[in-house]
Amino acid sequence: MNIDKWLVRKDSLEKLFDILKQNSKTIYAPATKNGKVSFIETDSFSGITTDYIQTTQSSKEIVFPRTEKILDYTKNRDGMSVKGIDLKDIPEIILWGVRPCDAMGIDGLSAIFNWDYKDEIYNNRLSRVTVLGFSCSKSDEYCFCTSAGGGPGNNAGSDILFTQLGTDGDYLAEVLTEKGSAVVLLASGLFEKAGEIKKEQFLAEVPVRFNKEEIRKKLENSFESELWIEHSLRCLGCGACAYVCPTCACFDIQDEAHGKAGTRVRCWDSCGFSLFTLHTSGHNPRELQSQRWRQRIMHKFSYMPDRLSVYGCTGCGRCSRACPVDMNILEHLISIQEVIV
Amino acid sequence: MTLGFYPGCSLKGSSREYAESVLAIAKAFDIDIEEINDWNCCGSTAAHNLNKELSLALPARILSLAEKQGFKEIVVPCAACYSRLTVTQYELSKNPKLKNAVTETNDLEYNGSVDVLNIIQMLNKYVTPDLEGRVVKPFDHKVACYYGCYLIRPHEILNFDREEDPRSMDEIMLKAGATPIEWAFKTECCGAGLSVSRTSSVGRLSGNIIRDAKDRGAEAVIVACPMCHSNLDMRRDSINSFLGEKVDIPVLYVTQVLGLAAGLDRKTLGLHRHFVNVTV
Amino acid sequence: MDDLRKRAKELLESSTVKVVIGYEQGTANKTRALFVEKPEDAVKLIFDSYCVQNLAVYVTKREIRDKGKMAIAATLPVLRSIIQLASESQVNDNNLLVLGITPESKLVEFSNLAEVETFVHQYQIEIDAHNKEILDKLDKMTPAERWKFWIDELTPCFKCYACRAACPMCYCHRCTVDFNQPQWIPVPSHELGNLEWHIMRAVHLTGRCVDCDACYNACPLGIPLNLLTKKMVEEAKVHFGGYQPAIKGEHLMSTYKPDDKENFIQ
Amino acid sequence: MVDFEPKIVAFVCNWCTYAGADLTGTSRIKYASNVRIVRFPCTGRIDYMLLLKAFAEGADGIIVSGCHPNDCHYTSGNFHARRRWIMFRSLCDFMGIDTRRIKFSWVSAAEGAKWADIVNTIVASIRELGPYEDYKKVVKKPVKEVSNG
Amino acid sequence: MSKIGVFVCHCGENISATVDCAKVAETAGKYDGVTFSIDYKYMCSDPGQSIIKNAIKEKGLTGVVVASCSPRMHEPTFRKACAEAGLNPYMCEMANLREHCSWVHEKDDATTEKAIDLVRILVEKVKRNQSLDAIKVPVTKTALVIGGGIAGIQASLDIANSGHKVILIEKDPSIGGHMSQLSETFPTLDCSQCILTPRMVEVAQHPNITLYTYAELESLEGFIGNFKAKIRRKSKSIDEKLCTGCGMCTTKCPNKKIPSEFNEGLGTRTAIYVPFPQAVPNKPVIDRIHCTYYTKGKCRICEKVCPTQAIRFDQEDQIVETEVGAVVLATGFTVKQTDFFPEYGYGKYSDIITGLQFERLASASGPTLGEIRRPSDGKIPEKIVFVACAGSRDQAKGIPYCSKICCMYIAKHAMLYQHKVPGGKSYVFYMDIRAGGKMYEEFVRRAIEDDGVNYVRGRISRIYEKNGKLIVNGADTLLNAMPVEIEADMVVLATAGVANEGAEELAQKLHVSYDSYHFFAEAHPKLKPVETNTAGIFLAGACQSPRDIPESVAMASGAAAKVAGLFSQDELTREPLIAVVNRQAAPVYSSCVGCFLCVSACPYQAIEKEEFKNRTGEVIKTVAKVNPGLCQGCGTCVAFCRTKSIDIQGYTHEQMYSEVMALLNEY
Repeated sequence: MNIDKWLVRKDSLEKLFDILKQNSKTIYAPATKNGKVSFIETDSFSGITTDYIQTTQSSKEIVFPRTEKILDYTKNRDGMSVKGIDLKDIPEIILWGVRPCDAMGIDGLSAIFNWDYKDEIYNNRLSRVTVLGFSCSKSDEYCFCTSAGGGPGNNAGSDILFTQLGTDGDYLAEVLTEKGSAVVLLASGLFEKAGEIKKEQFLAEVPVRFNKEEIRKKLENSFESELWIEHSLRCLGCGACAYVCPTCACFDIQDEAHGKAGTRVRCWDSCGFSLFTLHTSGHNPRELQSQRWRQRIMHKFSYMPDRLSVYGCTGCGRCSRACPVDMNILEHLISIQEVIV
Repeated sequence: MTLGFYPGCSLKGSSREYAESVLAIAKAFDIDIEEINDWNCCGSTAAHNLNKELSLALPARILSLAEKQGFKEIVVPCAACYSRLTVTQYELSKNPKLKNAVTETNDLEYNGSVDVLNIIQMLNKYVTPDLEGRVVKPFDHKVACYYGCYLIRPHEILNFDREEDPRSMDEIMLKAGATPIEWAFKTECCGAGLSVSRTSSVGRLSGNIIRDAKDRGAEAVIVACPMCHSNLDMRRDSINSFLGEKVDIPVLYVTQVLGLAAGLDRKTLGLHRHFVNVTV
Repeated sequence: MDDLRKRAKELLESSTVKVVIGYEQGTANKTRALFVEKPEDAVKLIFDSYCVQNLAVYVTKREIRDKGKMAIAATLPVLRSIIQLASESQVNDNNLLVLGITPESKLVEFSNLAEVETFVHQYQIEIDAHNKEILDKLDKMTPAERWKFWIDELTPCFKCYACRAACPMCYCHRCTVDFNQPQWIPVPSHELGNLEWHIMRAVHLTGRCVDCDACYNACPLGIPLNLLTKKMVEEAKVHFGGYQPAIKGEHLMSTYKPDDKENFIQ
Repeated sequence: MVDFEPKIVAFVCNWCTYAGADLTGTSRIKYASNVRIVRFPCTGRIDYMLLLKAFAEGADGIIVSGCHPNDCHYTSGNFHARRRWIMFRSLCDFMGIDTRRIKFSWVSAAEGAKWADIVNTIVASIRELGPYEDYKKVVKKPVKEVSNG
Repeated sequence: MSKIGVFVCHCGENISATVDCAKVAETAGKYDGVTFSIDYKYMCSDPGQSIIKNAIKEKGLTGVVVASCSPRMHEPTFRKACAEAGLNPYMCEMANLREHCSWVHEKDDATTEKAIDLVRILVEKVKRNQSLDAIKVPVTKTALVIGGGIAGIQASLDIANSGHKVILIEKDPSIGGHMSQLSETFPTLDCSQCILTPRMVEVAQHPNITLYTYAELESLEGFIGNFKAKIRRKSKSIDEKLCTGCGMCTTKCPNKKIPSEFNEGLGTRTAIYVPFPQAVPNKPVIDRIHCTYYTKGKCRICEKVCPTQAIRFDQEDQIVETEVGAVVLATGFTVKQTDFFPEYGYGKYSDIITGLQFERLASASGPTLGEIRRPSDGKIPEKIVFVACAGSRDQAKGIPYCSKICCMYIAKHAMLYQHKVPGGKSYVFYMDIRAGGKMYEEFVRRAIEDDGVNYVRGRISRIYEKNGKLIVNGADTLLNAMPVEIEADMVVLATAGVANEGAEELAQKLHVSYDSYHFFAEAHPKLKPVETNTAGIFLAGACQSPRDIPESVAMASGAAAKVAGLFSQDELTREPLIAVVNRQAAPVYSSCVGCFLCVSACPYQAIEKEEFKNRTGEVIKTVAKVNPGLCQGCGTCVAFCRTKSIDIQGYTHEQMYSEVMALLNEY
């Protein structure tokens, strides 16, 4: 559908929030804990953190939880009785305050969860989520959305994208989908017809630092490069980068057994862990951190575009911010572009 | 470097000759020595039985003053004072809480940075090394070195010399040309605390000491503690009445002997102040 | 720290060591680990108050060890970690040379780990005032309140194991959480899984933790999980007079005293 | 909590407490039937993780018991165990785990009566405390449909 | 897929009276993996056992749970039954329905419920049991006895007489130890030499005993049944084969003023010497420290006078390597010397002597030929004071324990004195009289009542010499601490018995533990008094704590019995319930990271290091390894290991985990 633009008064945002609540929507919005901002189920507008460049964790958890039940089972002499989860139980969720680089990540996730097998649970969750994006007026040294094909005002993935017109200004609301329109209908009073507004001037400056196509090209013949070893020396192999990433979708299936009954759950995993590829035999095809780091970069900038025709990175810079040893992905990508021929 | 000097009460009163001889020696061997300003009682009374904190606060104050005056080490000729000061350093180093309490009471900084020397340690550090050649009149007598209690005890804290049958003073006497005798009363109690209250007991206790010294042919008893001195010297009458005979072996401070050996005149060494005439 | 750069250069030129582990400038005001292998790169070494990462974590990292003899620029916590690692047979004088950086940020080169130990033993492991306050606050709470506090704090944990990765003492090749016969600790990140993981972590670090806060600094979610290990440091003081890493020392939890005191065994 | 029957798991060493419990039997001393004994070679073998598992799987109380100090069949297993318990208990307490629900004790092979008494007292006290709901709540969490941070 | 059989026993009425056995069997039968379940009146009876055997054979059971009495009662019975039916005995577990259930609970559903739970726990465990084979360790049937005192002698003879080889090593030139120094022995006053020397000779002549005197243990490696010992035979500077022990050399040796160790310094000996006339072997050694030839480079008189040219000045120490299956430590003890006592003059008074020195004075073969003469001037003391607890039971001296033998030998000394010096006065200062032992109390009474020894209860504060007398100051606590002063001619201190110099090093060499006083530690204070916590190494005599002759001999025979027991089979079989460190394929080898903290956790020094090398031979990984010969299976290491790399057979992680799971969940 074509984008229709509305104007929402600065002080109407809270009203909008309350209306959505009254319509018994579950709202996840950025809130602060231990000095970190992340998406938390919120009941009051005042609880929302607004002054943040980017949440520590991405919003992917709403559609792809860190841990989710797949089914319950009970063993008995004659075999096994299984009870899957009732998809109807999945709640309707409003995702409030999503940054464009997060919203954009949803494409990546959907690609992964649908390329061969259509993941029912994921798709059902996604269908029940309305994404209210908020453009960026600020950025930091970790941001590189513009190099990753996005931008501070990019509306991909959002159902509505709000852009504040200047500090303390009102909001431009770009309604992009049916889900978006549905929201407008609920609170039509708050949405005023907007004239022609140039939002660009109000957006953060994010300089382009590299060319992802070029990187993709160079990666094709970089598998054996020494660069991986050099780059990954200080990497400790934790999962922080993957777990905050909006597109990382690796998961593990675990059965939590309690006697004859048990639950099968899906939970996050990370290709950064040394055990990720460990075989029972003891052999590990990716036994070195360099190989695991290579896998991470390759997967996002080569394998995904090749197989799913979408890049696995939105330039949100979360992994760099979260890394305990300052593995700055932007830096590494630039050096790949420069070093590899 | 200036050596701090803590006389304590005795050396300003009953045992002036001890102070005089210490200073005389210091002068003779040009040791830069200086009294601690505004010093106070070391608390070597019943204080430590009645109030531990006070008994530590008193010596602590002295040590603080010494620090303030910039002394790295001080000499404490009186064995009792020496014991109190050293014990205090030990206690405070072991117990920060006490240390804080004490520094608060005194309202003076205390770091325990000052080395406390007893007279023997002082002599061994500054005098005996270059004594050779300085001995003009070897003190050629049989002497009984009497150490008493405070110089040695509590041994686990002071750990100076052997707790039984100490030797340090004997060594010095040898250097001074004297012949120290082997005897068994080096650390026997002289009755110190009872000096005033029960002179009769002092007579008995000190008596045993003097008798053994005499029996083994000592011509003089050498001490390093005002208390010992007054008991063995000043209380000689009650001693003799206990012994039932007149024993007139003189009692000298180790510093006085060294002074004599080094040829200092008897007056500067305060020998004229003794009760038992110093005939040697 | 010119003398550090100078020394690093010499060590590499004389190939006394193959790699020098130190700090370099990172993104914005962050600093980060640097592995100098060429003398000319020694100039990249820096040292300032931002250099808090515990570099000892790298001396057990295979990729670094394989380079050959290592030298490491080590602040007090790092030195402590190194001694603990030595006591656990992970490093020795043959594979590690220590360039100490004193709390007064002076460079001291140790000729062997024994010297490092003597140096380290001048300082007691002390919990900083701020955290002490928090610990006291928690002590004053009722167990129920403490329980709530910890469930609230630990629930957000998504088990990225950055705390484990950043801890020099977590050098095991297979952590108990990766042990699956039986599956001691649930793999997924949920309240029970998180609770058990953090209890296990605290237990395994008891008597070994040098209180460097690497785990806390590494946590992307800012969970105060270092309070657990700090508490254990305190408890070790209370019950056993504390501990100091020591190369040949008696390890707190693998030894005992017949007169260990407790008041709860009936 | 009238009809509440506490589930008590007992981790005991083979040489003292297990034998002590045998003696309780041969002496026909009656005690509450809520307790289930798991037999270990020595208290030194008892893994704190198992205590946590017991709570996670729904135990309301735990008994850990072995030889008195100096009586260990392996001379020092119980000394090692004691040290671990001291620290582990402190940790549990610090995390708000209800340490009233874990009873540590020394029961020798001769203390049949003491064993009965230990069991009865903890069963009584757990009846007072009720089921260990706090822990059970935590355990139930993973089966929530969505678990977000 | 496991096939478990569950066999529920009624034990007559003992179980079935309160537990519904049929229901237990029925419920168990429904469990996953249980293919057979039955209840029966007496499972331990022959028919009961055949039910099990048949089921194993017919149903091809892979595991058995017998729900009956305590495994401490019948586990061997049922495991044997299983083995007879061809099932590995360690695939059989027992649920304790009697002692832990039916006997202690009332008859109701809860009790039956519990019984069911107990069975379920074991079913889940046995599913995870592994077939285990008893551990077999070969045994070298030779014992190494260290120390040739009475304990070592007794142990050697007992082992040798039970038909096994013994290597006895003694650091001194002769065996005999302290006992050979003693004059008479309490409480019978028979002559020590007279009863000891025959034993010494027997040792020398016994075909099963190899005696190395003047020899010390260099090192000991290995484990029970399989030790490798290195023994250093110090050079005696003579050819023992040629030497006839004629004694020419010793009589002619010019260097005669060397204080004799055997006489505790009260007599002298020559540089080439035999420590005492009855020495075994009765052949001299050259003491190179004092020998004029070794010190000054000339003399060699002994060489000239030796009729058989047996002197070998250039002889060197010799290292003997040998394999032994067991070790008996009998290195004995030593006593504090008088210089240990400041208050008694730091040993500067020659007439203050130790009890051992008094023994030499009293001994007919001693320096005074048995006359009590004081060392300083040979005068016969008219007044003698014996001081008990000299150092012993004295915190301040760091010896808080009782030396145990003093009370008795002081009574003996005083008695001997009274017998040898008619009219002499003897005083004994004591704290308590500890005369526990057959005829001991009577002996002390005799000293007091018949021989008129003055026993004064109190301690001696100081002793000093004056006019040739020793002034002994003390207090009589029975006369409300009245000061006592005795002018004695001689004082005998019953100085504390302490561990030998170097006992600590020896203990570390052997990996046996020692107490804070450096006495060797027994494996269990009550039940394993002669074992150490290192399997195959045993203790005899005073090296474990001061003890008298009868005790030492008894202990030695005890240790010998243990050795004989160990040597009674060619292989030693042990329960396979021991710890194992996991192994995996290269390059991992094991999940163990080699922190070796388990080493200090192990009470048995059973954990060793294993190195894995790559092709070029360089070590790429070092991990822990449990020595099955030493491990006793306590599992202390298992609970301690962070990576869970150690597991213990019979109580594995999986087994214990599944027991807890089974106990609290539905199955």
